Amino acid sequence: MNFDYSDDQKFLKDEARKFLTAHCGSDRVRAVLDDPAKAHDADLWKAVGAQGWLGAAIPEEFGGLGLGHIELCAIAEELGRACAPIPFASTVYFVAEALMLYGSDTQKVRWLPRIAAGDVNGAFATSEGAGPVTARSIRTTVSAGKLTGEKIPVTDGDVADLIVVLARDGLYLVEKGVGVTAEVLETLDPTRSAARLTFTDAPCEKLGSDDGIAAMQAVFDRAAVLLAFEQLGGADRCLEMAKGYALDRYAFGRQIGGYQAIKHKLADMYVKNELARSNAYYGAWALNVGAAELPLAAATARVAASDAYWFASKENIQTHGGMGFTWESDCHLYYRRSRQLALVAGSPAAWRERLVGQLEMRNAA
Amino acid sequence: MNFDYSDDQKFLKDEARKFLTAHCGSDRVRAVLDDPAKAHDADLWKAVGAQGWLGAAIPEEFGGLGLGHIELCAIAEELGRACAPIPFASTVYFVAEALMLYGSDTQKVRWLPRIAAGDVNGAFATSEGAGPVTARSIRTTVSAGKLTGEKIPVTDGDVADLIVVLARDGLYLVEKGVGVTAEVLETLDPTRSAARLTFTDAPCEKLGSDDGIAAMQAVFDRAAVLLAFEQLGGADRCLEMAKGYALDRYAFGRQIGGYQAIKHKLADMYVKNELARSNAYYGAWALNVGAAELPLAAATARVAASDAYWFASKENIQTHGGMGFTWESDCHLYYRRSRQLALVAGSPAAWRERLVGQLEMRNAA
Amino acid sequence: MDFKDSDAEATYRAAARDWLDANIAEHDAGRYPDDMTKAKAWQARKAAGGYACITWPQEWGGGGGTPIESVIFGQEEAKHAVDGSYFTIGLGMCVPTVMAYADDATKHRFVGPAVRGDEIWSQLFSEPAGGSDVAAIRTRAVRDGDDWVINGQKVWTSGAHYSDYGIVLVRTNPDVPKHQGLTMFWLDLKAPGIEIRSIHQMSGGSSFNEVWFEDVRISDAQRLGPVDGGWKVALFTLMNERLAIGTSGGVGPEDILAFAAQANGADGPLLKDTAFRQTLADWWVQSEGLRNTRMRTITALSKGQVPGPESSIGKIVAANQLQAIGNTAVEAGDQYGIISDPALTPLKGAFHAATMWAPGLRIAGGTDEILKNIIAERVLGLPGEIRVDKDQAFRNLPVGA
Amino acid sequence: MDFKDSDAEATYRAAARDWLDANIAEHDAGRYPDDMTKAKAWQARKAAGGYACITWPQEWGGGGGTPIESVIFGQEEAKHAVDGSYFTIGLGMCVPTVMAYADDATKHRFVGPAVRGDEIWSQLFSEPAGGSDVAAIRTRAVRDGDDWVINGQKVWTSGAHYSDYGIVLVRTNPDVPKHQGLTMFWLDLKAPGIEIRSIHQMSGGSSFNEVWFEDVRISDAQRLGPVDGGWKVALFTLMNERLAIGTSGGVGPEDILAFAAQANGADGPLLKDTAFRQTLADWWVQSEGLRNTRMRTITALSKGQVPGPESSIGKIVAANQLQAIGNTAVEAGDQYGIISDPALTPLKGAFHAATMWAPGLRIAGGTDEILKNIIAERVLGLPGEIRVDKDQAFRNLPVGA
Repeated sequence: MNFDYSDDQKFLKDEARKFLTAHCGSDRVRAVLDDPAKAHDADLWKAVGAQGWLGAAIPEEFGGLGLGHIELCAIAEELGRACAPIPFASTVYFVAEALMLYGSDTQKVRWLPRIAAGDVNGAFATSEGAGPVTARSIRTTVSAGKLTGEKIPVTDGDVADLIVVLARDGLYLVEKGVGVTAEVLETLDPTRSAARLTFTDAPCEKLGSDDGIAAMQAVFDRAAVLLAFEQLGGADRCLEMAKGYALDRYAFGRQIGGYQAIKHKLADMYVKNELARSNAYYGAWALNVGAAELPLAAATARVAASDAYWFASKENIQTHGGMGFTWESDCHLYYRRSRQLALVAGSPAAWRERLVGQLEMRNAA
Repeated sequence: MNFDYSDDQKFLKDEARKFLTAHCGSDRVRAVLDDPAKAHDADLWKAVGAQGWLGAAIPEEFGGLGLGHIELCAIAEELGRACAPIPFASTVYFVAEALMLYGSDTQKVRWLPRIAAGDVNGAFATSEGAGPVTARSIRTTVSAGKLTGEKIPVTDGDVADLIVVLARDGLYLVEKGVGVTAEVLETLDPTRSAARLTFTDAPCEKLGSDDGIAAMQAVFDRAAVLLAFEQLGGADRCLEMAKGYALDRYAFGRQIGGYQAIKHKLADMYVKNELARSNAYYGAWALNVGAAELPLAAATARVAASDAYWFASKENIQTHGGMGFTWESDCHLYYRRSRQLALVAGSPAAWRERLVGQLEMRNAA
Repeated sequence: MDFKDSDAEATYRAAARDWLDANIAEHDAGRYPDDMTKAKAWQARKAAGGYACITWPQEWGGGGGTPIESVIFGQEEAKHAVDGSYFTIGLGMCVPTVMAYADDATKHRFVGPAVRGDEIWSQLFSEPAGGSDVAAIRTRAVRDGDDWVINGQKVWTSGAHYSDYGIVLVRTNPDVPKHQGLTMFWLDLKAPGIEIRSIHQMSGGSSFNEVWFEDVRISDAQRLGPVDGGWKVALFTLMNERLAIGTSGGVGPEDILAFAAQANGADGPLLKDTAFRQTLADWWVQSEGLRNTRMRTITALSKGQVPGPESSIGKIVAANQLQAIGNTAVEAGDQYGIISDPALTPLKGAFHAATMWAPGLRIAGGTDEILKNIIAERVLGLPGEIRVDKDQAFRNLPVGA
Repeated sequence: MDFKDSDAEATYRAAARDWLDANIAEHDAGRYPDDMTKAKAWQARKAAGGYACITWPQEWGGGGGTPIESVIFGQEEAKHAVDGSYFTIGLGMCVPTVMAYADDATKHRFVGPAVRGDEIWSQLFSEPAGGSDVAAIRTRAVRDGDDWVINGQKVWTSGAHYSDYGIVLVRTNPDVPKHQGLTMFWLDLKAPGIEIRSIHQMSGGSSFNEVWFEDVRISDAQRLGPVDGGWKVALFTLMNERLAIGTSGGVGPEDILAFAAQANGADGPLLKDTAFRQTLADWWVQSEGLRNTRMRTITALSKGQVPGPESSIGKIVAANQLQAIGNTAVEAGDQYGIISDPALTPLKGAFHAATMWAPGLRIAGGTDEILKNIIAERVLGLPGEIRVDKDQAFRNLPVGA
């Protein structure tokens, strides 16, 4: 038993932090925020690819580093901390994971090395409108190898080369191009892009079985753990920012961090972040070893992380007072990202429901 | 428009407080708490009857004072504040209200004057076990004027002379005696008594229509407003106690009331209590004039008051620290009573559901 | 307790309703909150009808009415969805201060035009280093003969860019403790040396400004109250602020109820989900509680009582509820919830806007934390914070990085 | 991150399981928490098997094992529902203090019997006027030749009525600031002049005591650490307290899940109510978070790191959750929920007991508020409270009514 990163993993994490500190300061995030034409930071995206991070959990036989998922979790934590404006999650947590779970050898050989090399951006297209994705809500169909339907929103859909699409009878691989059009959407987090994708007889290829909802959920379980580390990184950064400001800012002749209202607010943040961290670690283990506990562990990690990040990002603004409400402050970058990450693989309420469902199944077993 | 007690009502309320300060100190409450044989404080009950409070809202033609329901609310607030260990609510808020709502002239003439005079204790028997009372959960039946069933718990059921019983086809009046047995129950609030009542071919008399659930709910709506004032009185007393202790108690050389954690805790109590007060006032008006808004106003008042009292009673203990956890401290009297009052007319969750149901009906209209 | 109109109140309401029906169609300015010209025309119309500043004496252009009448008119006016926010700060805070502290000539010059909406006023207290500590003002005014010369910076000034005049709190003596060296003035916001820059908020909008003073020269005749006696004047001004900010002005329980009735939950409409229903009930209880609390305040006002710091509860509750309602509706969309395009979102993006605006509301006009301190100290009588700055000269106080 | 046993750990676990299976049937004392004789017998049995104080050196009667092994044994022992609470405070806090500060003879006299369960220890720090301010101790010890004479009162002393020995913190100098005039001693709780009275808790039980000292005479040889140097010794003792209290020991998410599966909601079983499900998920997240946080602490321990104040989070979360779970189950009964008779209530009244006990857990061993201060100051490095009592002699400090 060992409930911590190994020394090697810590080293990787430290290196990732150094890299992102150098290449992903908040100026880089803001450059994407302030420019509606920018879907992401292309230079950073290229540099991240060059680091090999995209293939951290992809086996060496498919062109990855074959390090494992815990290493990918460590990278995710740092990406979340830096609020990185790149399509990492779509490409790595969703599409690469979907391929590793369900891809045929041909599909893996074709796509995974290109993903690991940074040559392909991915997107995972499931939602078709407001509300949870269910078997009833999916209208996208496939006929004679052509896929037709509308997906909204698709995170990174406008910059994706390879899209994994949920249709009524399973997941499909669709390539950018013929029969695919994208319309960019205005969202709460402009540092991450999203689009409405319209498929009209788009050529496609089946990925895995006919039970699309089950496959989507299996991908979500894996992504949920990785997203939880991004959320944890963001929540930790909020606590750091709040603490830094509370020590620097004076009111009534004292540091505001000396007032119990602020002290206890930050203590509450710390408590939520630590619970989220512990649950994320457990999820990382379950993901890494493919444990049967993964669905429950993933739900636990995701609910904890979503809760912690929401609380930390909003109370970080509150701690900053008026300054925190300005565009110039970095506080809102994290507030926005906390919304994006909380929703991208389904809402916290949906995950709470899934968690309890898993508990029921476990107790019934 | 006038959103306050009138001067006369304030005078009545002040007098009630003086009376209860003299006759219902916490020693009197504790005497009932500490003696399992005592269902209530019989002397206080007699004295309260002599004050005419039982008939405050009963019309003069039926032997009451005919003051109105706002006056009864003022009394309820003071009774709640004093944590009075008497069957006032059962007799006045439930049984007298049920009679005034549904009683025939004969029934009113027979019972209301005796209630107003303090000669009759009442009880309202609806629950037959764990969970909300619904049409499906009621097994009590009436056949040829005889009622058979089991009710648990019935607040004040062991000391009631007149019991209003919910059967499958409506409310019934049952008198203590033939066919009625009571078993006293152990509850979270021993300062108020409760019993399991078993009816075996007990002689009964119909009260109102065949729709028992609707009738029960109409009585609950009226009781809910009055109970909200008891809860408000209790919550206010908790805030006073907490404030008093916070000013008296020193830690680290300072009054603990000077620490923001305590200041903000008490401010939170104040906010909840004021919201509860405002909602209770609106409910009192709706009750007093028989407004169509009563069901919604009652639900709003009850949810607000239940929430405020729970918070105030538990954080009052917390403010008192170790002292607050002792039997000798009065804190737990209010904590216990907050549970009793929150459940006696159905749980807060059930009232929230009723509130939203009313909103839906209003919007549909 | 009587939540229905008395006969006199019903008569007043009927008259107000008739007047609104007769007047609002041709002066529908207020329906367009971004059109100041129309908003001013509507304000003038109200003033002519006796419906502007209803509780103020008629000699000052007011309506000579009661607080209850003011509430009644407000209720009726609200049915027409008019927006009077251009005038809230001026008529709610600044002009009352002028009326209380200026000489007769100044009052006669300014009160009438303000009531009629001809001139808009702004309040200039907050500073970058001040924030919750309002009195920590660094903007200096230095005496020069009959004039004062002002240098410094104000921040979070609502509407300064469209205002004509303002009241400004400045430091006139840094060698005495913080509260003792402040003085209040009124000034012309078009005066030389004043530069107004809008603040870009995290919510995207710019309803606030920074105001820079560079050698701005004003006459001593513009002083409100004694030299170094400005803190007391400022307290008079601020007394009315939190009452005004008490309502969130954003989405409320009824809005999210309407949304939930048609929103997809996992298993039917969101409104049928008991988790949502329980939360909705709590919001309703809060909103109704605030509404009825404001009514209690009005009752106190009509009895000649001064509304106290208890009105601080309004903003704490409303701002936090706004954030919760906004975010709940956003999250209810599941993946779709991230989309903020008004054309694609419920209520034209109002829930998303609330999510982004609520953090500001929790801060503006006193943070949650400051308001709780106010309740604890001024309502409940708990001890004040230990004040390390109490007896020190302002210039010696520690400041942050 | 590896949440499964290593080979060595699996071997240890198998051995522990075998040992428990072989021994617990005949020494099933721990299953009866109210039977001290059986509890002592079980503790002795564990000591003989090397399973008492697993991480302590074997020369002191311990198991000479690792923190992980201690956790593994605890997990396996818990499956048998044994209860070791008689020994928690003695072996967790008092005896380690004796081991750190007493002379060799004292250690040899006391450590073995404590490990074997022959003698039970109690901790006497809290006082009526102290509470959160642990150092505000008024119990006096006055030097008399080679002896000290103690007078005063301790409170909230767990298990004093069944304990043999105790460590006591007393004031030896009231003329210096609070923390500088304290001294620690061990003593025999059966000594003349000591009177132990149980405290009647609001929850009905009496697990705590008041302990009165009237001219209790002890030898200077019983001193632990220097004269007036007791605060440092007390901090050593307290370091282990919050870790021990971190678990609530009451009902948890799994209990209320089982209850909800058969409890009546308005519309089917409570477990099908989405409002309940959402809340249950949050409790699960908290409980799992705490469980995994404890595991992280164990990892730190096994790497030789000292667990820090971060373990304070355990009690804050667990105590508040206990209160919420208890009350939710109570309220789920609707009217019936008020009934607390164990024969008529789910889980034999455990939810009702939790509702009445949780308020105490939120206070014992540091209130929520004190623990948050500890996190804020010692973990996050935020400023300490302003200490008005810092440099004043203890006897001059203000006290309450």
